[in-house]
Amino acid sequence: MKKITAVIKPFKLDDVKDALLEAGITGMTVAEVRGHGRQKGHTELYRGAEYNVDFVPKTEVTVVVNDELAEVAIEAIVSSANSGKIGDGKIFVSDIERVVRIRTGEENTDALS
Amino acid sequence: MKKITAVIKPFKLDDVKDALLEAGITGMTVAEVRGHGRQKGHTELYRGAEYNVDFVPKTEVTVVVNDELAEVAIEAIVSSANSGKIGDGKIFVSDIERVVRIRTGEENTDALS
Amino acid sequence: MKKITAVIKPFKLDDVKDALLEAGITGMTVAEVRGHGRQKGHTELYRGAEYNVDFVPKTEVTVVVNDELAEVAIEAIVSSANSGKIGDGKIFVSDIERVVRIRTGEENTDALS
Amino acid sequence: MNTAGNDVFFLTLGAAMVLAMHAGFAFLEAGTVRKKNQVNALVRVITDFGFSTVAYFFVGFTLAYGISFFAPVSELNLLNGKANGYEMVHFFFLLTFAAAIPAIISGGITERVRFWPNTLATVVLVALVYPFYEGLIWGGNLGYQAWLEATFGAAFHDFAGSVVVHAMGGFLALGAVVLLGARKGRYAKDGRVLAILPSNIPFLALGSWILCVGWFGFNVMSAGNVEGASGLVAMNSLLAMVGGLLAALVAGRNDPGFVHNGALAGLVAICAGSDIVHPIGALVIGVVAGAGFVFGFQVVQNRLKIDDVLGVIPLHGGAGLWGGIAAGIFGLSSFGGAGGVTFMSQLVGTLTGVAIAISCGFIVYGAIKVVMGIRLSEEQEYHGADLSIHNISANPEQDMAAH
Amino acid sequence: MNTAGNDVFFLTLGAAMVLAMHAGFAFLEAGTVRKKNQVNALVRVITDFGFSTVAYFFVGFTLAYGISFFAPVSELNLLNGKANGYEMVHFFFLLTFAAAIPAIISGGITERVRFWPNTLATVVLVALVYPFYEGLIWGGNLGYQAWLEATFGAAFHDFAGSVVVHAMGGFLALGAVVLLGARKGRYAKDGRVLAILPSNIPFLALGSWILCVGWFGFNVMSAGNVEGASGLVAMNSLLAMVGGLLAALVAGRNDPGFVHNGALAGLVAICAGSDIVHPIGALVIGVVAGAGFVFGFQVVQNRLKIDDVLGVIPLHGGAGLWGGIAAGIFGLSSFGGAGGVTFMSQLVGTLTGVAIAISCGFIVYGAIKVVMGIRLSEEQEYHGADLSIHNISANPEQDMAAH
Amino acid sequence: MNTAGNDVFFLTLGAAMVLAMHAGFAFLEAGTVRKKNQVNALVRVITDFGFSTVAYFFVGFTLAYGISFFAPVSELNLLNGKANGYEMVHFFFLLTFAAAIPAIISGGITERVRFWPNTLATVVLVALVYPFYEGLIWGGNLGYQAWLEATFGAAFHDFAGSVVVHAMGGFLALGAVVLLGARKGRYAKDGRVLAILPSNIPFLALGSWILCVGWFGFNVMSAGNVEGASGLVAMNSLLAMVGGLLAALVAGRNDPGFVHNGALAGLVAICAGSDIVHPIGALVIGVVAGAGFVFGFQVVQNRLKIDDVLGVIPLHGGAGLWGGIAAGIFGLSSFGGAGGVTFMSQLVGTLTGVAIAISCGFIVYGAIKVVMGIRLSEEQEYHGADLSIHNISANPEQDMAAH
Ligand SMILES: Nc1ncnc2c1ncn2[C@@H]1O[C@H](COP(=O)(O)OP(=O)(O)O)[C@@H](O)[C@H]1O
Ligand SMILES: Nc1ncnc2c1ncn2[C@@H]1O[C@H](COP(=O)(O)OP(=O)(O)O)[C@@H](O)[C@H]1O
Ligand SMILES: Nc1ncnc2c1ncn2[C@@H]1O[C@H](COP(=O)(O)OP(=O)(O)O)[C@@H](O)[C@H]1O
Repeated sequence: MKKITAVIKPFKLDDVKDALLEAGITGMTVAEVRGHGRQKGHTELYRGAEYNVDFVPKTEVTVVVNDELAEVAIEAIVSSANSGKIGDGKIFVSDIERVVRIRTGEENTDALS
Repeated sequence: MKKITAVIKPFKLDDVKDALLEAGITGMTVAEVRGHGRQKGHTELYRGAEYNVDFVPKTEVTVVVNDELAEVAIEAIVSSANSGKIGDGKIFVSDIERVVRIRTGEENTDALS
Repeated sequence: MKKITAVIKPFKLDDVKDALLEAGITGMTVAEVRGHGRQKGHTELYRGAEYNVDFVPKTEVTVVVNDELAEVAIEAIVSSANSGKIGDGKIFVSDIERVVRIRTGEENTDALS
Repeated sequence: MNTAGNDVFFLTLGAAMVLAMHAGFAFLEAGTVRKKNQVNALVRVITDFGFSTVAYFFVGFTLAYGISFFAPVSELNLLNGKANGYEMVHFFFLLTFAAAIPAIISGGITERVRFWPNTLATVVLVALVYPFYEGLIWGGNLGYQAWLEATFGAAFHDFAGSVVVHAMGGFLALGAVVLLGARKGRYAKDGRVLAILPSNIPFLALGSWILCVGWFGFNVMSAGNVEGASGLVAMNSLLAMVGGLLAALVAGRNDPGFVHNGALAGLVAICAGSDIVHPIGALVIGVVAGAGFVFGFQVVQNRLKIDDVLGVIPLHGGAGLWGGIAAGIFGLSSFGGAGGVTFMSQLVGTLTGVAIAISCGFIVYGAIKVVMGIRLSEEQEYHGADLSIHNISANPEQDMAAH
Repeated sequence: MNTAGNDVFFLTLGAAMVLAMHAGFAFLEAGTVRKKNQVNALVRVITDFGFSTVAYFFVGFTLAYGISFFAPVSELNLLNGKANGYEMVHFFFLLTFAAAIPAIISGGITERVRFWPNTLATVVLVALVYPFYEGLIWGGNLGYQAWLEATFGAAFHDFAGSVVVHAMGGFLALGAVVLLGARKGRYAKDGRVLAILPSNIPFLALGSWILCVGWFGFNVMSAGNVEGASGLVAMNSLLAMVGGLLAALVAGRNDPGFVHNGALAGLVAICAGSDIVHPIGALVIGVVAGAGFVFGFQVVQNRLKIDDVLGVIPLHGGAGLWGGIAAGIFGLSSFGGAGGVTFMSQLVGTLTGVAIAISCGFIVYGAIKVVMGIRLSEEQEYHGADLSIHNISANPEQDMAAH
Repeated sequence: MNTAGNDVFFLTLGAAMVLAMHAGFAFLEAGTVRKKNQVNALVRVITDFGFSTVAYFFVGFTLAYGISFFAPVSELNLLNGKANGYEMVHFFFLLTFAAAIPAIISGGITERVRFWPNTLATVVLVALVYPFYEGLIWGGNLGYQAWLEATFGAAFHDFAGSVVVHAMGGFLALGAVVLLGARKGRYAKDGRVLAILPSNIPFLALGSWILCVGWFGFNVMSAGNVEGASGLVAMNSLLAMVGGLLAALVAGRNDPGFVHNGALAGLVAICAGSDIVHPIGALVIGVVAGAGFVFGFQVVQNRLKIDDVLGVIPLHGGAGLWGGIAAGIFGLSSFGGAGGVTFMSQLVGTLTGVAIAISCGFIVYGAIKVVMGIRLSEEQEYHGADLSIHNISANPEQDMAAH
């Protein structure tokens, strides 16, 4: 199974969620994070004094899917989270060895369905 | 080493923590997340108008353990986080290649003990 | 590619960020988490009654880098996050199979540069 | 004993209490809007108060009462033959009423109105529109009251402004809110009504409490002098407030926003007749106002799909209208009231006010909309009025800086 | 000069100031409870005020003073031979005291009490229990005061209600809190006392400030008319407040909750004797009340294991009791006071009030507990009274909606 | 009719309103500081008030006016030949002014000052420094006013304390702030000025509103008795407030902190001449004060690099100084004012106050710094004054406990 973690712009969350649901992926976990990348922090002024906004608010969406769904999930995210502007974010894919559904004890594919 | 990430119901955190400690696992990191799964979002009414609660508050517990402890940890989590109701959450297991304790520079098993 | 996740003391974030930037690593994602480890929770008193602080506030910094940069990144974090006191935190390293830049669709090394 | 000094004391407290009500308006609004618009709500209310003062000082008060303040201080202190500068504190007291007009409207148009166009509307309303009707009713201008008295046997009785202030403000808001359009995301294309949840119930409650307490200055000090101070007005205000809040509690199924606004609905409705209705009449007036507000709120928002954020049209408009008419019922001596009112005068006087308010609301905001636009851009609305207009959020340390 | 008008002005302000104190109660409570119970605290305080008004209007006031308001307005305006409707604003003023009873109790029973059973208790207490003792002491009913005077040489002196209002409310809370039981998680099975931390210190401080300021209406306007307005009462209230807050600062080691409640403890204690003790006596009374509150709070919570959330038993009960007795010490002319009191009358009068309060608290809440239950279900308590009762949280936009 | 009773009523309300202003100071400060210092701001303001009361009661008031309160109550009630204990409520009223001194300074030194050394400074300032200048100007002490009158043709006119209270407090803060040093992280080594963002704009706005409303007690009740109550004072205060807020709106480009503090700047500046300048003069005074505050704030913070957190030096110092002098301009009958003032007396009187304030600020805080230190340790400052001094944070449930 694959874990697909996407760091996206917060206001794109609704679109990404809808795109994933349409692709048949219902399980997802979302966290509020802050990011630094090409879209760097910047300096603002308050009453003539500077302050740094080093990190930009981002939303991290994590979906764990069966291997065959990974491509679909990535495409769904890329197309829905893309605004063409810097800071749209990145997707990281890694391997998951085992999944357990707490309620039933089911594992792996069963746990994900 | 294995990373075990469990997405659980927030009010189960205390029980999970206790179960892990009992199993001899003291290192853990906790984050507030929001989730969507079988337990879907739902529509509520406020003064006759609808609003969606697309994501349900969840707590994510991450423990990194030596391979031989993985099974114990998973069992501890499953048994303590289980309420038998939908939305109890899932456990994801993946591989960790290296662990470093920042304070001492110790690595891997040493860093985890 | 490697994912390097460091759980550090919140007030060290600025130093870690600067150390990473100096090492040429600009992409990073930060989350507020709470941790339990050697630096355990403790019991406090409020008006003669006890309360537990089970988890200590921590900051989690995640950087995904090309394999050859992993060592550099780890060293940058270890040296900048180290205060020599208990609770300085840990670094976890794992494998990342694929990276996609949402804006452009570039992958892997291209997506990270 | 210097009566003038005592009357100045009396009206200073009345004015201070109604001034405080503006803080109440500010917090009621800040608590009800989304967090990204809290700062703007606060700044808009206080600056509207500022512009209102200037407009009423230079134009409005003179229009309504024919008094101006351009003489030297030595004369001002004795203006109208009243000592201790009474007329000046009288101005202050009445200004706090006039400034309620933009404060009321503010709750309807919040979260998407532009700053300066709104300011312009404030100035026009407080300099011209409000004083016109105020002068008609309270200033005896244009023989309107004399005509009502001749025709129906009594002048239009609006002791503390159910109609002059509240219905006026509430129905002026109608044009503003309709011309502005609903907040993005409030009404789905398929016709569903989507809720936008309030940000902060404690702020909302604080605003309501400040308004409730200040309202006793609004009503009791409307007597204008200590001689006329009336325990009946105080008690009626109390009972209408209580009737409103309890009715809204039940009708609104324990919704904190309804409860706290229900108290205000009762107070809006009792202004007109507080000096003549029986306390039990006041309780009934309040009950009807509180339940009516809950009902009216949902009709306006969910049926008529008018995105009146705080519900100022039902709250000030609806309850004010009801209060004007109710004084013509419960004020009658047959209902234990003090008499001296007729139903017809109350009805006609009230509807006149409502008609002026509705038409002028559309005219003023319509003209400004055409000339300069009244609504934030979509992007500004998305980011919130706080960042778009004030360049700061409600909790800057937490929201804006690096940690 | 119309004295009645001036007295109406006087009491209107007194009533408005004590009305504001109810906002103070609401915020003191909202700041002290956990976040999931803030809305409920706010709604409960304002609706308790509403039900109290109705109960006192139709029953309580008549019970205490034999005055009712069912005559036509023309008669009401001259009730008891007093012009300008004085008796009606007098009702308003005294109602704000009566309504303090549920507001005080509220702080003890919060976070787990059911809504409607609590409302029922409010009605019974404000219609019957409070007016009974109030009538005994302030209404001269049943010859109780005459008996005290005959027996001990002076009537029981409780100028502004240390006992009539505060000890009554505080000790009524005892039965309520005990019968309700502690909040889940407050006392561990092994006997340890577990802290439940307050949610919002600024709200707590705001509540305390509003109470402090309003208290000067509570005390000074207790004179009932301008003629009796007393600078001594004002100064004594000030010094007792300061004594209370400074003592609590030291005894409570800079705990913000103790400091802000300490000021209130001083004010509770000075009510009874504020018109007769020397300012330095007032300072001492305040110091004892403030330190006593800090001490009493910990005894009640940690020793007796009574989960009185805001500490209303020591705050209103304890300091009220002390105030009633202290007036019999520092009021004596040998302590520089104005005299006219005896220690024994103060002791007996105070203990009578406390006894009535404790017994009626157990009776009223006990009966309601048996008949309908007074406590939220475990699950409701876990989710919080806000969601369970009001279906909304304190920061709905942030807590409840999808972002 | 009892005039004394009425005057007691008058001053009780004045005192209560200015007491409320201290809550305003507390919230203005709590909203402006970082979240980790909110509790400390709240506790420091209320305890400073407490210590001020004790200091002024036992020493300060006597120093300024030669009156003390050690006689038995029967005599106190008739002190100075005034009935109803008038002198005691007069004390209360004037104390609320005296206690404004530490409340003003508090806003400058917040976020890093130690608790008890600050308390000591409060006691010294309110017992000695403030009453010295107060006595000079308002108590007629040492023949200072007589000398001014003889020299320049009129005494120094400071009706409600632009200089006696505000410039005094604002310029006393100068020494305190300079000796304390800037907050960690405020000024970079390379000379850049780094912003430290406020935590809570609604609290800041609440504080400002409370101050604005209370200010009408501050100014109007400065007449001391009902006889002298002046509508001119009320109106001038209103117009200066409005002038200040509108000017700050424009000069501060819609910054909510500037708008809400601009209103206060206008009010500070009008105190001195509120009883003599023409309303339009008051408006001008307010406009200058509001714009001057925005400008002065940036000069002090960004040019002079004095880390005066709330900007109390420009707000109370600068606007107070301007107000003292402006009374000598706009108070002249040639400007439509009431006359009876001379520019020179206003200038000299004002500068005398400023000089005393600046020098005593450095002396008092300097001495305390040498003897016991006035600044938190670096670590305490890092963790915040709330945890370091009070062992609790502003939202303890959320910040401190396990969830
Ligand atoms: N190498 C990385 N490791 C971890 N997070 C990253 C990395 N690169 C980017 N991110 C996250 O993705 C967000 C968007 O990246 P950014 O480079 O600003 O945008 P883009 O890829 O569209 O140019 C960043 O704010 C950060 O949270
Ligand atoms: N495939 C998934 N990827 C990521 N997170 C998931 C996935 N499936 C479930 N989750 C997380 O687990 C939570 C519980 O899952 P859910 O399906 O509601 O419960 P259950 O597995 O008990 O039926 C979800 O709210 C979500 O946060
Ligand atoms: N095995 C682990 N799994 C997950 N997180 C861990 C683990 N061990 C430590 N952590 C995280 O690292 C933080 C610091 O660890 P701790 O043991 O207190 O410090 P140190 O390693 O410096 O002795 C913890 O608070 C926790 O968030």
